[in-house]
Amino acid sequence: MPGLGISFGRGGATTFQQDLRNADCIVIQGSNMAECHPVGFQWVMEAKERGATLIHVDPRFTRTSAMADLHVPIRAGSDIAFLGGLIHYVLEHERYFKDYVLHYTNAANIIREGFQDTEDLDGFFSGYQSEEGKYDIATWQYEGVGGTVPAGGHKELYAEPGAGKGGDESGSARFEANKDSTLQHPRCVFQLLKRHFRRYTPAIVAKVCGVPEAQFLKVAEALCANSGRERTSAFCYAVGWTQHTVGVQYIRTASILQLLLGNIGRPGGGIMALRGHASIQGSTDVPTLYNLLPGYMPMPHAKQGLDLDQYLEDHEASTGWWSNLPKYAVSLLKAWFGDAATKENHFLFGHLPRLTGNHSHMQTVADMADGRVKGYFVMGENPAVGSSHGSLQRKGLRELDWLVVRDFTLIETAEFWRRAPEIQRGDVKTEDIRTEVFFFPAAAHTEKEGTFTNTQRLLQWRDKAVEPPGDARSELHFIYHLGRRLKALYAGSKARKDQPLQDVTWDYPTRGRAAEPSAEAVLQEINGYTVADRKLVSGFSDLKDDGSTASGCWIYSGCYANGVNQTARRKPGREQTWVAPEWGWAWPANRRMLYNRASADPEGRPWSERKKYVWWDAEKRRWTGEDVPDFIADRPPDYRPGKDARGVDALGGTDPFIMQVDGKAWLFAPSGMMDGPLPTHYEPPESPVENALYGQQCNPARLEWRRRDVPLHRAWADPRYPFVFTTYRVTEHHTAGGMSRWLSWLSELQPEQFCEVSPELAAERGLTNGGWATVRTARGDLECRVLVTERLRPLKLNGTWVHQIGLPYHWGVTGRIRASGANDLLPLVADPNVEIQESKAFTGDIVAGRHATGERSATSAVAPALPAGTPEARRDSLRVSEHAHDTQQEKLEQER
Amino acid sequence: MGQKGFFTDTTLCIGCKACEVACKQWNQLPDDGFHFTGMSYDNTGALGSATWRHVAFVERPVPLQGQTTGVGDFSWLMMSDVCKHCQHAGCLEACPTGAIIRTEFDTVYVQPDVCNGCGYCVVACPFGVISRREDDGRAWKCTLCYDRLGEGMTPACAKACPTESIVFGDLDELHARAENRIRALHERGVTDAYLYGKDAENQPGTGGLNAFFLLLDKPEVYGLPPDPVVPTKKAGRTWGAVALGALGMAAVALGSVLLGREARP
Amino acid sequence: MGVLDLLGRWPVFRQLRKGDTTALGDTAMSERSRTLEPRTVRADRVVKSVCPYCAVGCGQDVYVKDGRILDIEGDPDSPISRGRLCPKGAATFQLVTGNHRVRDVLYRRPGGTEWEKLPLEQAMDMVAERVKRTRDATWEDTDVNGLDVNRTLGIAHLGGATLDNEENYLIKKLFTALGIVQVENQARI
Amino acid sequence: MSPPVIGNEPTFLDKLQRKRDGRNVDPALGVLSGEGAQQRVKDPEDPHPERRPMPTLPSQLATERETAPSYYGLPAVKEPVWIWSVPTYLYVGGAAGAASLLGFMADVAGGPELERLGRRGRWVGTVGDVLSSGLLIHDLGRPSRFLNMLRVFRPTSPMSIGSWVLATSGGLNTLGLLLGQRRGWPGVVGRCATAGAGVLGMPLAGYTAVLLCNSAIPVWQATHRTLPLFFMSSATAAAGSLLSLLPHGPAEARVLRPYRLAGKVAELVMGVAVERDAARVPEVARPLHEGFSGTLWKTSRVCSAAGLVLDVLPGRARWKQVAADVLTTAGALAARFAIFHAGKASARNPQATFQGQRQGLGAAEVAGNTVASDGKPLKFPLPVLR
Repeated sequence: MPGLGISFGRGGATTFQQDLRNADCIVIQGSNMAECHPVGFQWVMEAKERGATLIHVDPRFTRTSAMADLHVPIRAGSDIAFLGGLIHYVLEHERYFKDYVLHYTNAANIIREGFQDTEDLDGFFSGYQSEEGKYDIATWQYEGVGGTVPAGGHKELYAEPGAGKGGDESGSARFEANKDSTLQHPRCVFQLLKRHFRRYTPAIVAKVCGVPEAQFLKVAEALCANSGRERTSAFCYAVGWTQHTVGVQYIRTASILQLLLGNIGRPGGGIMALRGHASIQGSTDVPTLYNLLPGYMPMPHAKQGLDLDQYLEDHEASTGWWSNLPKYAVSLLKAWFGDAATKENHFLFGHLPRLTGNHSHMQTVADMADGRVKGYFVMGENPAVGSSHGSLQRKGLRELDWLVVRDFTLIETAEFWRRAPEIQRGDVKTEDIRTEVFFFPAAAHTEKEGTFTNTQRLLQWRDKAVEPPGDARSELHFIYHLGRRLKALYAGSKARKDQPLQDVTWDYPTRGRAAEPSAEAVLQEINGYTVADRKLVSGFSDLKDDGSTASGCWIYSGCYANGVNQTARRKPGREQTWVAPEWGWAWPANRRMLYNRASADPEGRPWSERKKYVWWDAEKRRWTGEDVPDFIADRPPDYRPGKDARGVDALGGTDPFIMQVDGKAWLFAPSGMMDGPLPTHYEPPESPVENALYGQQCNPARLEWRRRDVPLHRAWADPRYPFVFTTYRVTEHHTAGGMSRWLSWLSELQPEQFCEVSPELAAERGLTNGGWATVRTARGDLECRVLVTERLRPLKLNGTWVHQIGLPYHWGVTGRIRASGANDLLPLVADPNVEIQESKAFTGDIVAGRHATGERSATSAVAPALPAGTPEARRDSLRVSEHAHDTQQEKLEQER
Repeated sequence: MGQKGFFTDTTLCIGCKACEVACKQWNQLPDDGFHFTGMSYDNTGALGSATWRHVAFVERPVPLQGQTTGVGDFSWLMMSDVCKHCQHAGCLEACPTGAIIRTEFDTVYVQPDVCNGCGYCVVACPFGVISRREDDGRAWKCTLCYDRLGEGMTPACAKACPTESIVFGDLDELHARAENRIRALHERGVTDAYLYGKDAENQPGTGGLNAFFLLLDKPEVYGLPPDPVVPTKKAGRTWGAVALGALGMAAVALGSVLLGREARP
Repeated sequence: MGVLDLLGRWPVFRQLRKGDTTALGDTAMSERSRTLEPRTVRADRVVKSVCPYCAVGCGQDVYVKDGRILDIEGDPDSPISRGRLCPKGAATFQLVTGNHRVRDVLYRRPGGTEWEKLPLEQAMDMVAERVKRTRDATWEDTDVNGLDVNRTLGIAHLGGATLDNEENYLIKKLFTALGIVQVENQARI
Repeated sequence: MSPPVIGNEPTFLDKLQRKRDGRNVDPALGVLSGEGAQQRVKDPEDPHPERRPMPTLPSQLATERETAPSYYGLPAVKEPVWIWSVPTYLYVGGAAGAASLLGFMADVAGGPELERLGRRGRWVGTVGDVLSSGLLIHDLGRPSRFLNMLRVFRPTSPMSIGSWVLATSGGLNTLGLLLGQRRGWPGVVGRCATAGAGVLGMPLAGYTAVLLCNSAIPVWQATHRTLPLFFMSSATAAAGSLLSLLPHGPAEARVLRPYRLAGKVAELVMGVAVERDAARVPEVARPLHEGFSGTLWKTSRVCSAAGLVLDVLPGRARWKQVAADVLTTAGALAARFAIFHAGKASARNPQATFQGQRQGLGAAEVAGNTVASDGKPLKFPLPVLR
């Protein structure tokens, strides 16, 4: 969640679901909360019953819209223009929360003189390196501050060389020196913001998003009227925002808006990131992500002479919470390599493998298809259905030497060698696929113990109810015993490469006949302990950088405080305050609402009685309130750091965003973002229209895999693919279907793949309700049932009508109910910050009738030829030196 | 024990179908086949022997009061339908075996160990709720979780409902709640809202429903009858006709015999 | 057990005795109905759990009897879900007890057209052996620029986001120690 | 030429799931003991094979909103699940009842000449009762539980009353047959039994109509005042024709002719009355005119009319009499099937329910209410809400 991480400091929802009930206005955008999080939606309904205005901005009229006071249909992929329009409105009409903005954000900071905005460069910021398609961010920095201002969120910690404390020697005062508290300086963030969004007028919103001005103004008015001292508004989003080539910037835009309105860190405010899986937040906190170490520490990149000191030097912030990085990094290494890790050997930092670029699953699948990856572990995941460009995914699987799939049942990824569209069509023969496949049955959540981290950063422990059937085992069992075997296999090796495996601590107690490792022991290691006496630490403040403590994930430190499994706490909600602090355990330090220092004014008093949450108790000289204060508990509001204050001491009494180097929320992101310090509207790689704002059509920093087996349509107005498609989920199913398509009680509720079209499009294409249609892109085709409904309407964009088609993506070729998967239609393009696929906006065609002849598959994608005389449509403007991408493509083609 | 029932407030229903699944889960009912219906998001269709809760989805070209939407004059209504547990229940009164009974909670319960599948309840229900499963041979419908009520547990559907669209409780409390809700909605300008089947005054034909509803459009739009009547209300007249017929039959039979004797040559 | 007892079980007799002219109520009740109780009262224990579907994090109560699951429903204690569940959460019983669940380790040999069953231990040995073979064959001490990388790009991992934190932790720990960097997760999708 | 459907050939997993009972729970993992767990699923195939996707735009039905709103045109009440044996029973039971009655009357008032007619009436009654029970048991979903029909006596249920009537009638008829000719007290008992059976013959002929009318099926409910009369007159005609078809002497013929003719005339008249009763709401009467049931109904009317005409035509040829009686029997049988299928069709048509009720055939008919449950006037079409 770098969108939130960069803006506020932590990559997690700023608030918790129950708090939504305190909102006076809730905007749900990029999420279909009622359908995808029905139980969480109860808090929205409760807010509504208390009089809150509920706004749903979505391409379709969904079950969420049905509950909304105001539903605004928007073109898929145009949310930045809409949110930017709201920012413009707030600034233009001076509806921002002035005291909040001035004290708690970087609005007053002055940016270096060399900075140029997209307004100046027609869609680019200064520093664009056309050869690499990346930005040099030197000009985005604060004036008078040497080097890069490191962002508190995660990705950026490594992304910019010198982003750590090495880039700057001075203390906190550096951020105060070049500020204009009148917000008038032409290069102060506030003015830059104003200028940047100057053209995001209601008229432009109408033109780009297809939202009539009156509707847009209604949203703007509702939002402004319900923000301020007395009132707060909340935003809820989900993958409708993240799965775009500019996904992180979507969230940045909302963050900026919420900061301007003063809604972060306050009850009923915030940005609620709604995650789709039981522990998707946990999967980034304790990451199985290539670029992160546990607790949002960066994986080391290959670099000359990189050792622990250099790593810390690069990533440690001189001010703010990240100044503690050495404690957390060393504790992690101690947790992993145990006694072998000593101060002398740099705690075996050298054991960590190094990155040399993008190793995300997007890149991996491309490498796999090219035969560079030999072995693949897939655990509880179904890329053959759930990931973009399914046929390429399966092509990748075919090129492997071996594949291990762990799941409940034989999902598409396990059966790709005989149950795939291309096999059915006869393009590929089962006998020709050399991949060796191991299928391991997995234990269900009732058959193992452990924690999930839910969407509000809450860890909840589950007890084991029953034994798994047959040879089904937990992933914990699998990975532990695999590790044990590998350690044995490598036991005698003297090779340097095998040292890390020999050194890694791997002695977890096991239980029962199946020798199931103890999840509690693992959680205790994650919590951390003092090395000398193995005493569990009570939180991350106990961690040291001298090797005397170990902790597997510093942000989770405290989950086993006092030797008690805090995540297993189950004090009934009705016996607690509405915040329910004794149910489970939330990171960090059981704080339920982040940045809650901002719920009080600079003097530490609640902004209003109605929105009271955390405040300064002058008598006890402590912060107190409903929640654990997200602040240094005894730092008074009037504390001002000394000129040379370093580390956490550099955070002043009015710096609620303690993870940030400057303690402020970032309206403008001097670092951390790969595609610009401010969000900018770019069209999706495939769009029905030309970018109405800039000469640059698409995000210039987007990730695009230019390969023959990843064909893209024209950038806009492709006559072969005239319609906008958006994919989504429905209540009755779960993601790629592995947990729903086999269940008859769910399958009967949504038994077939369908698409949703407007009556107008149905008439145009001769589609009948309940009948069949075939959907096509250059990547593949798909037959589905048709639902004709007024819940989808064509939008008028800049004078032309654009049809949008909705396509749920739950189905696959195995299971109780079957269809080919909708993600087969997607291209392989991604956001540059987080490498998340674009699946919410792409173009395609729809025709009546059942499946086409099946002439297309991943191996032989043949798109129809463009009609002669179709004008050129460039994704990147001519300002980008022409050959940059082309040579890259040539190189790729040659490699193939 | 008191009278128990459901108040289903359709203005709060998000159409998630949790009630349908929670019901199937608790009662361990079989699926109803995998068929795409094209009827909005309703692939269940109707209440049946294996579907005791059914969520209806109504797409209508009429705006919803208090809602503004960019898709034009349109709104989407959802309603979780269930056995009404009528005060005068057609199925109960029709059942010849005593399989269907009124319980101490004033609900209507089919005893599966008694039912012999005569099928009479199926035609006697004015709401088309109860139905016979052919391969099982017995009639089935919502039990209002009779098994759970005894232990003081909430019925599965009401417990699962994420938005309190389905509320379970004592009938008088539900009535008060419903009245308050109607008042609040009317104050908010949702004047279309009304209660369906709250009591005998509202629905004389059934004497009121233990599972009653708050609706926003005509009952027919949700597939509900506008003026349902438990068939027995008309039985008196029908038996009267039988009495008349019996008189006629007897007269004809006696007359013919006498006539035949008279006409003896 | 006399005739009277037998007769007493005949509801018509009860009707006569009680003067119940309609037989709509408890006179028509069977013994089963009279003693009906929810199956959860027979549970050996109620295990506190969390719904495995989306990230709302609804509490679940799992009722267990003799090592088998009787029922799974919402946990009213949870301050987040207050006992409520969505259709997926409500179907959890079928998810974990369904006959779609495979019990055996299955193996498909290169070019094979069918699954074969494998003993778990043997399969684990085989996977470990393959990891070692691939790792040894694709190991990079340094990259093309001569920088230390200590890794293999020959093996990749993709995990679902329904894995426990503890599982993710061990995956990251082991694979990092093995020099596998392509460790990825649903979180990115 | 169907296109390749992806993934239709069975796999390992499909085989695993072959034993589909709609719950698919592995008994080793989960316990099936819920209330519905005992619901037997023999056929793993789809219980609703006839269900097809609805081709219209969901909200297009809304164009019918003002005149004929419904939920996607789906039925508002459930279709009867009964099979052929029920309408057959309607005929058999009716004829048996009427025959018992005639037999009893012949016994009481006929004198020795009509003794044979009396016995025959009892015989037909007894056989009819036994056959009726068989037909009814055949229709039960759980035939082994047929005795449960006498588990309670529920006066609210015509079927309960009917079951007791049928059982008693059958018993009495049998007793009458067995003991009627004996001397002494057994004979008295037998004759009392005959009398009882004869009296019960009347409700037996009529209650079946109550059974149908006492339902939510619009066309049945709408004819609740006339259908019993129709059934009873038809039973009379049927019994008369049936007895006439059996070999009989001139004395019996003298009784049977007026009996038969009265029944036939009454049946035709009551048939018209039933139609008029239903015609109060055109949607309700529709299945008597249209479709399979309409054809059956028309056929039955034609047969009955022809049976009557042929009967009253001069001439004493045996074939003519046989033809007339066969036609009447066919007419009576067809009428039962017509009414039965009209009920099915009526149940399928939601407008029969909705419009019937909006036009006063619902509770308003007995309760006198003037507004529907939505608080709007019953009268339809409604003014638009809002």
